[in-house]
Amino acid sequence: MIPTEIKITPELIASHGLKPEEYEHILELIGREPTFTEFGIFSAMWNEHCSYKSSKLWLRTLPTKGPRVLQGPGENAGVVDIDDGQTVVFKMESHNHPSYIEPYQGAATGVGGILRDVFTMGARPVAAMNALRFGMPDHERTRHVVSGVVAGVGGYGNCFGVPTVGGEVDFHPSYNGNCLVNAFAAGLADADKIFLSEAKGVGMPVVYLGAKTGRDGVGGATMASSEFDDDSAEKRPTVQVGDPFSEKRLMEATLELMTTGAVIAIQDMGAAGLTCSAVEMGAKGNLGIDLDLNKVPVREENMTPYEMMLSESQERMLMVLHPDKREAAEAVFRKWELDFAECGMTTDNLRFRVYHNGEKVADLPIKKLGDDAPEYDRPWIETPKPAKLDPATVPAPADLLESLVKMVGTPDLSSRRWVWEQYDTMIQGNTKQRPGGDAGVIRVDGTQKGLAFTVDVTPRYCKADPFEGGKQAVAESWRNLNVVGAEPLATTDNLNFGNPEKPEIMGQFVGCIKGLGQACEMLNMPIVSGNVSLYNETSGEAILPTPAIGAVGLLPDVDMAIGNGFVAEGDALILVGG
Amino acid sequence: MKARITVTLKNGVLDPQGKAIEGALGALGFDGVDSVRQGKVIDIALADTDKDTAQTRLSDMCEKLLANTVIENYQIEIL
Amino acid sequence: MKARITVTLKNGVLDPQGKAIEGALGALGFDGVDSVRQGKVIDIALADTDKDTAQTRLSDMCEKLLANTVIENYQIEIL
Amino acid sequence: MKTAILVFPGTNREHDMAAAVRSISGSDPMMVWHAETQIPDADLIILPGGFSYGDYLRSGAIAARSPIVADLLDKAKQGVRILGVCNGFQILTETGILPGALMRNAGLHFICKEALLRVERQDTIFTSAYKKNQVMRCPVAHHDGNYFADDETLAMLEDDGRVLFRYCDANGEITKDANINGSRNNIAGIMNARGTILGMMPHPENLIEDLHGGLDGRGLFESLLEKVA
Ligand SMILES: Nc1ncnc2c1ncn2[C@@H]1O[C@H](COP(=O)(O)OP(=O)(O)O)[C@@H](O)[C@H]1O
Repeated sequence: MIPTEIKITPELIASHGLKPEEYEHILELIGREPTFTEFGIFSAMWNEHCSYKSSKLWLRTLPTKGPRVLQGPGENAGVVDIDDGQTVVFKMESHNHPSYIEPYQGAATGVGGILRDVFTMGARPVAAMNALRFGMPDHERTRHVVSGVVAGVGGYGNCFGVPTVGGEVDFHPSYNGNCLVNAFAAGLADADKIFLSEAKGVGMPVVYLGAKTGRDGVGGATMASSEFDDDSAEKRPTVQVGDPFSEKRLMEATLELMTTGAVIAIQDMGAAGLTCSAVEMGAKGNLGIDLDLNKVPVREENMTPYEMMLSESQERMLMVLHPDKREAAEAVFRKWELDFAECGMTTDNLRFRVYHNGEKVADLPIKKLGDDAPEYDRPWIETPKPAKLDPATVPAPADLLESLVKMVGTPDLSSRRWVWEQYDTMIQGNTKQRPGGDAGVIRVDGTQKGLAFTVDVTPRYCKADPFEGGKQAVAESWRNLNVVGAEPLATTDNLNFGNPEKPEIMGQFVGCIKGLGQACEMLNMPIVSGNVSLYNETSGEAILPTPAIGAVGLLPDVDMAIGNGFVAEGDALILVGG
Repeated sequence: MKARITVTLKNGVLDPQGKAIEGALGALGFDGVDSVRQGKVIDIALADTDKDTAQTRLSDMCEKLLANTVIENYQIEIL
Repeated sequence: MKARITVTLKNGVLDPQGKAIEGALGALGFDGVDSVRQGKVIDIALADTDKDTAQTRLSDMCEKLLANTVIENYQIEIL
Repeated sequence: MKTAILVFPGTNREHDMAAAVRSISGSDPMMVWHAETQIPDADLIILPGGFSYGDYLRSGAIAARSPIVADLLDKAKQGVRILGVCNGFQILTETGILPGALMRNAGLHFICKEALLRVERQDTIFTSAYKKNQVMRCPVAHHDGNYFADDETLAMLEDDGRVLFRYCDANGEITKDANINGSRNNIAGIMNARGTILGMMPHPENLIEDLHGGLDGRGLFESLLEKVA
């Protein structure tokens, strides 16, 4: 029925990150060999990044509910009530691998991705943070990675126009060949104006908005697609280039469109853009989706359906719109000079059908693409507890002052000013506490309320004892919110680990999850969104377990926020806690 | 010795600058502009006197610093 | 028709990017680099078929948008 | 006092600017989209900060060719007060309304921090609320703030007293260290010959209330909005 242009070989399966038994499962599900395009769609939906196949089981154990939680994990970002009908919408996401390959663009597009997650929900971004982990300062690549990543984070966020109010920077040899770039963003929306990805209604137009689709990031597939490549003299780069200017217009257009009542469902295109966004909208709404790829705005000639379905081009959205609001929607798109196209329709047959040049190139059961994705209970072994260190065996420093000076000068404790002075920290005019405090604080525009933001984790604690390290990361972020005077509300996490197929690594993952879950439960800070990044390894060496915690707190009166500088001479210093 | 290095984006890499310029030219009434791509030139004055060593050193400079070979191509021209 | 426009800083205009590259090349151990100046290339594909009209249109584009003649010179090359 | 704020695709400090105008004048500014051809009657036109057109090609270059700019040029000739901040300053130089150009910061990095400015004159519509030679705090947030003009232009600006703000140290000295972005003569802001138009890189609108940690930016708006106590 559908022509299979390319033979699916074991090598092709492996290069798409699928296991032979996963491919067998695909054959069973659809009862035939998939077309190459279908195969690409499966590989996108079933990779670790989209399907969370190694982590899902454990993520379900996390506390995600609370009286203030309006939307927990499962949408583009979590939504938390901040009184008066207002909400804060936030999430954190990693862009580790791309940032190591091309630090500037990798970090920039990471920031772009997280901002999109937030405004896709109908929220205007008001604060950003970034947690960065690099190799040792004397490692040959570190300088290049640090300067590129910081410039990329700044380059995107500054142009887009969101203040960066906090973050982390750490150095450790385990990140020498695998830096971490975790970006956080938060936005504000009214509680009754949150937009979700669930499609509703049969025969509704599916509309594409934003940048044109190129071959960006069609990566795991370079080998396969190079067979189509005319100018194979030049190996196609798979790096995505960020365009913050397009993103800014995309946000303004999206938020403006939402006020017209045209939007039924909306989903940003992240990794495996068209595939994931279309399948998710349809599956959530128990609807099928038909896509006509000839309608999709493209940047390059002769793109194959496979390439279009897997493209990771940035600054794109897919939405289901009310047919009778077409004109209003078009006016908004034109005003913001964005490409758009009606490229599909919702159906009642629960199929995901893709057409190209009049041919059907994919016809798959939409629910199964997501629901039947593999899920693993990976074997894990508990990290052995390190032997207790006897303080008596550690010699006291000879000169305390000298030790202090030395510590202050270490890469991990030195000032981060060089980093955050490259970020716009005061745009929007609501920043109360810029980076340099324990938590960033902003005013909720037009009110007296304040929001506090922090991101924390100490990976070496997690390495020594994942459970305690997980707890500690949550406790520290909770304290950081407390000390600025905020009531901790909720958290988002970014779980960065090595290869989960190794039981020791999976043990770190499980330990950290249990620890941070318990701490969030006890401290009443449910986890409302998050992201998992696995396989952070170089030549078999894993990074330190790094479950970054982003936490958000509320201040009833932003003027009551407390800074961390000494205020006057002669003030008493009090040590609290034990 | 003087050299000019031209650094351009590889085919297929998004060029937001080029796209914006294309749009602006259209808005200014210049029609028939089919595509615009922006790149860099770097003009270098070198103490070298031998063309071959200069050429080798320059491509070394490009690989190490001047071009981002993940997304860019470069071209060396000794003037 | 394809054209390349090269936009360079005028003599006497300080070039922070060029200076930074010069410094970085030195730090990488490339000696004998006497000066570095950075400029832009803009590659344009035009629908025009006549060289002369293309030339006129291109210099018009440069004057109106592509170069800031307060600080920059431009050069047009039809390929 | 009627104020109009011009908004280009990529402008991102229009709300900060509107908040400042509102806070000091008590009335809402009009927001004017770049695709309009006519700026509504206003006593003050503001070009706010941002990255119009992504700052692609050159900062402010593409915005300076927007439809609205023809009318801006007319209004400038008529003597309407115009304030361009950051990207607004870059657009004013790109249109030729103000001389010179803003180049990449000498350190090549984006800089966001509080700078110190010396107010060079008090007898202007922009600075009447300050004292001459006052040192004021003012945030900066830019990548391309390195002011350049050729020797002749620079001499003219200096001779005519058109430099209104310079980066300085805490004592008001104009030093190399205080020159955060490499601008010639530490220039942070200049006027047109008639003294009706000001372009400046720093952001006075981001230092106008206690939340910002200072009020030094208010003076500029108070001067302009004629609300000096
Ligand atoms: N990547 C970054 N982006 C923005 N701010 C940062 C970044 N890294 C560190 N900071 C800020 O610098 C300050 C010091 O950081 P850090 O030493 O990690 O603080 P702490 O140990 O108190 O959490 C904090 O205010 C933090 O928010």
